[in-house]
Amino acid sequence: MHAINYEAPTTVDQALKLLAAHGEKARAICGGTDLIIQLRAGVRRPEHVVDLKNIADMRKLSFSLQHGLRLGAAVPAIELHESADMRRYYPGLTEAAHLIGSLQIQSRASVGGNLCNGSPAADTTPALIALAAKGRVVGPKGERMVAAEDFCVSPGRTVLNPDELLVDLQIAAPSGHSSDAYLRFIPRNEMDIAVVGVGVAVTIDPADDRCIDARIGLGAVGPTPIFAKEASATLVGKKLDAAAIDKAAQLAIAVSSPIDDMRGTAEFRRHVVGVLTRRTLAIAIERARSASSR
Amino acid sequence: MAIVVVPALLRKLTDGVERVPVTGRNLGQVIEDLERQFPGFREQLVQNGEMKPSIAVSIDGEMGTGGLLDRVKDSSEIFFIPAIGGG
Amino acid sequence: MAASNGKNFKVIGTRPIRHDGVDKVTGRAKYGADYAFPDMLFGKMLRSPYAHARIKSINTDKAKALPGVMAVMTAADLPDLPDRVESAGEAPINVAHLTQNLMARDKVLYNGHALAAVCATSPHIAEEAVALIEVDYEILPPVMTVEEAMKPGATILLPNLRNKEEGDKQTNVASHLQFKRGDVAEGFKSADYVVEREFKTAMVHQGYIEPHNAVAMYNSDGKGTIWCSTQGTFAVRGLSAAVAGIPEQDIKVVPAEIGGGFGGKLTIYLEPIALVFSKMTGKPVKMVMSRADVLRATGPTSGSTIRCKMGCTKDGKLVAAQVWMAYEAGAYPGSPVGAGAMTIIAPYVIPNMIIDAYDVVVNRPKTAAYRAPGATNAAMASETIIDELAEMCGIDPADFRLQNAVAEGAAQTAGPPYKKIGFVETLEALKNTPHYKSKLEGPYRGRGVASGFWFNIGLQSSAVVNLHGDGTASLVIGSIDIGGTRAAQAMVAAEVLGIGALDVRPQVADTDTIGYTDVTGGSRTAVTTGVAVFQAAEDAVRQLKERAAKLWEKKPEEIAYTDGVLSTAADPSKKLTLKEIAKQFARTGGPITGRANVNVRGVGPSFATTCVDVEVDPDTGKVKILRATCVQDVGKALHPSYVEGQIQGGTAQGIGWALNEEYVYDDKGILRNFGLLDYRMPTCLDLPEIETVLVEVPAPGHPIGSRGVGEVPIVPPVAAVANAIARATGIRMEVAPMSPPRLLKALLKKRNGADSQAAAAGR
Amino acid sequence: MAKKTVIETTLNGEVTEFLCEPRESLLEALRDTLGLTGSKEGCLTGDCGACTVVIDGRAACSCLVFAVEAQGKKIETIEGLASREGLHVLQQKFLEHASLQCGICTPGFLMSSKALLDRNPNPTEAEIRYALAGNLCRCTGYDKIVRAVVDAAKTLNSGARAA
Repeated sequence: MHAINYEAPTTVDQALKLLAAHGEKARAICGGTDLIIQLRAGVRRPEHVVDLKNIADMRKLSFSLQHGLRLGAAVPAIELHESADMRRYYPGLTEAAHLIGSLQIQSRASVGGNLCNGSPAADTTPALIALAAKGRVVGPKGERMVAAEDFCVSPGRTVLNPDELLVDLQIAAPSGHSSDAYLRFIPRNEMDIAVVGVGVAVTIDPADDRCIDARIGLGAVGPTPIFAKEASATLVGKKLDAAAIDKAAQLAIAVSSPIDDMRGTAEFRRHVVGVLTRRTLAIAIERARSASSR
Repeated sequence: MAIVVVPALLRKLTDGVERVPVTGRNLGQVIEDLERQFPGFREQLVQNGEMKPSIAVSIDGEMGTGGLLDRVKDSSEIFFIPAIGGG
Repeated sequence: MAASNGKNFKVIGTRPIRHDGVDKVTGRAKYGADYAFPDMLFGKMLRSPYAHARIKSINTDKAKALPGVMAVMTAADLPDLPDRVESAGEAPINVAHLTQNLMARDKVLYNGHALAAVCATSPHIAEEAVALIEVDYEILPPVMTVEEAMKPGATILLPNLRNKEEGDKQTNVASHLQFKRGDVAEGFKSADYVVEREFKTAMVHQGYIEPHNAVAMYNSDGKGTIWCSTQGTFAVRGLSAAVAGIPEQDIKVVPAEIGGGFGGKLTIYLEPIALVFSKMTGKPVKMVMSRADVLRATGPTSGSTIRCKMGCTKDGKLVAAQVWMAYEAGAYPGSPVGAGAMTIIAPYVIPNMIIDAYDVVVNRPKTAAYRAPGATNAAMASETIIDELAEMCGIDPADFRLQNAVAEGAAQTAGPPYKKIGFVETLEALKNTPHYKSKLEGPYRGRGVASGFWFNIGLQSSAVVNLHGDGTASLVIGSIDIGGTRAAQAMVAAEVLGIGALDVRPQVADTDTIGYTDVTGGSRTAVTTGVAVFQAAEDAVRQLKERAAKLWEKKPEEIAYTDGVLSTAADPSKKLTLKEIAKQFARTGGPITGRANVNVRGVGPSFATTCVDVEVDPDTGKVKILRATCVQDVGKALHPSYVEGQIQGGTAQGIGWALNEEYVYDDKGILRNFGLLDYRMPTCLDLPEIETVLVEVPAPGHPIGSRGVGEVPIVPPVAAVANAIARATGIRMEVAPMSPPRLLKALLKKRNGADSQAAAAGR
Repeated sequence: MAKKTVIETTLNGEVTEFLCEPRESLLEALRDTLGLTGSKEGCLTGDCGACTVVIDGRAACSCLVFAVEAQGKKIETIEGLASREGLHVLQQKFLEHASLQCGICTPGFLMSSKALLDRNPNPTEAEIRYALAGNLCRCTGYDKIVRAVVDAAKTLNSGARAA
């Protein structure tokens, strides 16, 4: 690895000052489970590495039914699974976080870092998209909120300017009859990068079992994670029967633009997007129906 | 007399004959006798005075270890086999 | 415990804790990369970014100028060795190819081929310096498959490689072998069912967790020492001497603990480079490969293309087989296609057969041995077709194999007859397992059976047994212990000496301490070195009898030694335990050392039969292994726990090969999956409990009856999984690995085919 | 080259100081600077788990942690697993069940298993297999490793301690 400088600020302001000072030459690090590999491979060559793990604000996970979820960008993925609230109110996002690499990886990697790494195959990003998560981005010019689906712009690149930070992710509390789910396809049963990932969140009207709201996020089937707008919209107002689910799956396939690579062919990915959209919807719908028991 | 079972691709040297009777008390003498009967055999099997490392020899079902000095009986059956390695 | 061969063993067959166990669970065991010396330097290789290119020039000035860089090396710093085949280690090797594989001279022949190296004060600096070496390449077209390589007019990899069969032309075909028996045409005429298919298996890697490593120290007296993780210290000594141009007797190789090999650590990559660097700099030098280096540039095993045709009568008697097989050798000749040819139908009596086998060079890393090299590829073809024939005949797959199985006296593929073997016994044992007797129900579930054969090898071993004053013994051997063979050897010595397994302290010694010993490979270590240990212990016992004879004024022939006690029929009052006589070594002639050196002839071959249950996800093509059982003839298990471990490990590797493991190259011949994220070996979530059944048909000629156990378990699984998938889906897969995209494609093709048929039928 | 910094950490219970360059991994510091070579390098990408250590109670790949990040942390390595009283139950069970062949992956498996049992003393086999999925073993097929962890958990829960 090339020589680097390491800095570990303890406040967001300190971090912003460092990023402003170093500009393009700096790279922020949370868990480092992607960045350190990229540095070794020479894919990224920053002179300064700014570690955000010591910033208390960014290590907080707080949830309430009034204010919803505020997930510090540096919270290790494993802490989601360890939170009863997360498992109960955001099972899909929690599953996605629990699928990132091994437990060794999850004890370091964060959901925020997963998003900022900008990988099209990031497991948590489709789950964030499904939940309409917004990222609080702070920079010298102040603060802006960026929707999860707008965060990535191309493989490895995001909307973050070199002098900006993702401080936390914010998600509304689920209303009574809503829930989420995430499934990915990998050749093995753990440790692989998603060949296809599908995150789904649905809200249903218990009275007639119609869909009030639905959002579908897709991973690894385009240059960035995708918000499947049409696929989501087609469900709204409908009874969530096999036909509706199948329509959504077809539209999810339509919005995918996968590539051939060593992890799977484009043809394979297109087929599996349909399969996983059906399966993930089925799980989310079942959860939403039983969510009334809250 | 001992019998040499000729490997498929060397039968071109023996006009297709598979089993060749030979004389000799050890492998070296047997190969010399083969060479006498079918010129060209020696260079297929021997390289500067030793069995080629790529060829193993089976005499009466035992893999040879003494190279050209391996003993041959009148009743012996001799096979030349590609040497194999394991993992 | 009563041994299957009638002998009664007290230690053999028990399960003592391995002698090197505590060091390994406490992190104290020293592996090659764990060695460090003051003032040590670190070496790194420059590797080719191209699959095939001519090296026009190499400029190392900038690298040399980087602070901390102590030396830079290219092929010019190594002797240019002639094309010469030598037998070093276990298999013959061409030393010119060997040295060019370590350091390319005029051409790079695969992505990752080393062509220069740097030695610096830190691994980071060495890495930075490697990036500063400037190479001018003339890029040549890559030849990636045996089909391309064998085409007339194909790009030639090695100018000196010539085809003697057809008019002495340049070629990529390094060798052609043929095996023939009976009349194949007549044989197929007499067949009621004939199946012919073409199979392809991907290049796969052994996947040992420990990367290759070497630490070398060259002294001003012209003598050098190499510490490394290898399967054969004497092979490292011989091969390194050739490559480095240093006399063999001036090199000592010290065996570090080894973190897996499976055949991949029989040859060398770094050892002579580190030694030459040490000679250049006068300092100790350490070289350790990255995982990417291991995958790109060490020796995986061959991908292959196999056309196999077999026929049987309607009552299930095999009558003919015709095989054409070509294996990727990698950049230099030497694929295991010969072994593939001699194993592909080895388990069966087939009166008429012809097998043509081709060793083909391609722009991929030079292949190395991998657990029963060549046999798994071959079994994927033959065992799939056998299963299909059994299905056609409506005969249970185990019974079909039983009625065609080879037994003592049957001819092997190359001609010689089998001695006592246990193939039939493994099939009968399988039929009695709870697994095979259980019912497998549910959609897209299937059970597959396949069998495998492996020769096992003998070769040379040395052993020394020292008896100590307290009646314990120390055992010195030259065989590297990769999986617990030290414990097995100690148990053999303990059995003969009539003492406890833990009263024998085994030690794997360096090349100056023990006599020549061939590599740990070919499943030979427990068995063949076991013979040396057995004889060395007997030699010690012979001397014990002489000492007792001296004390009791008897002849040595009058002394008996049983269970560690000396006695004589001539005088029942006289008894001496080993502990007691050990105290008297000094006044009866001094210490006792037993020794033996062997070159073992016939060793017992092994057969294994594996049964796998799978469930296929019809929508994704993903295969779940529900249950797996391997039944193997082990002759006589020395330490059953480690025999089971060998079988479970081989089965696991076979399942990985069947499902997801493969080298993926792009159209330019660049390896895409050079890490363990995308070279997908099974994790513990991908495997069920692997059940093992040890069948014990003693190997003739072995003092204990043991057979090699390490390799054969990897032979059946790929075919067994393919057969299970066939039973689950009706699809016969012809490509390994049977990865989700491949299987899904086949599933959809079948479904659509069925639909269009239905449509055609107007339904 | 950036100059070296002093890092203070609690290593296997002992306050420990070491010097490192920012680009050095914790694995390098442990093996090359501190001479604790029990943690192994298998891949340097977090895929094999041979370098697993426990940081503040959680298993982590020391190859994906900068040495400087160890400042103020509590780090446990394989060298600290056994005590004066003897081997840890997991170590004892790995020996009894013949859970290792070449042994290169063993320290990583032991540290992952320890992190698991410290948090979940009574795991199911499925939980064990999930917790060990980040540790590759190429020799054993995992079976004997899983048996050993199951047995170790049973022993710990029965209150018995090995050695």
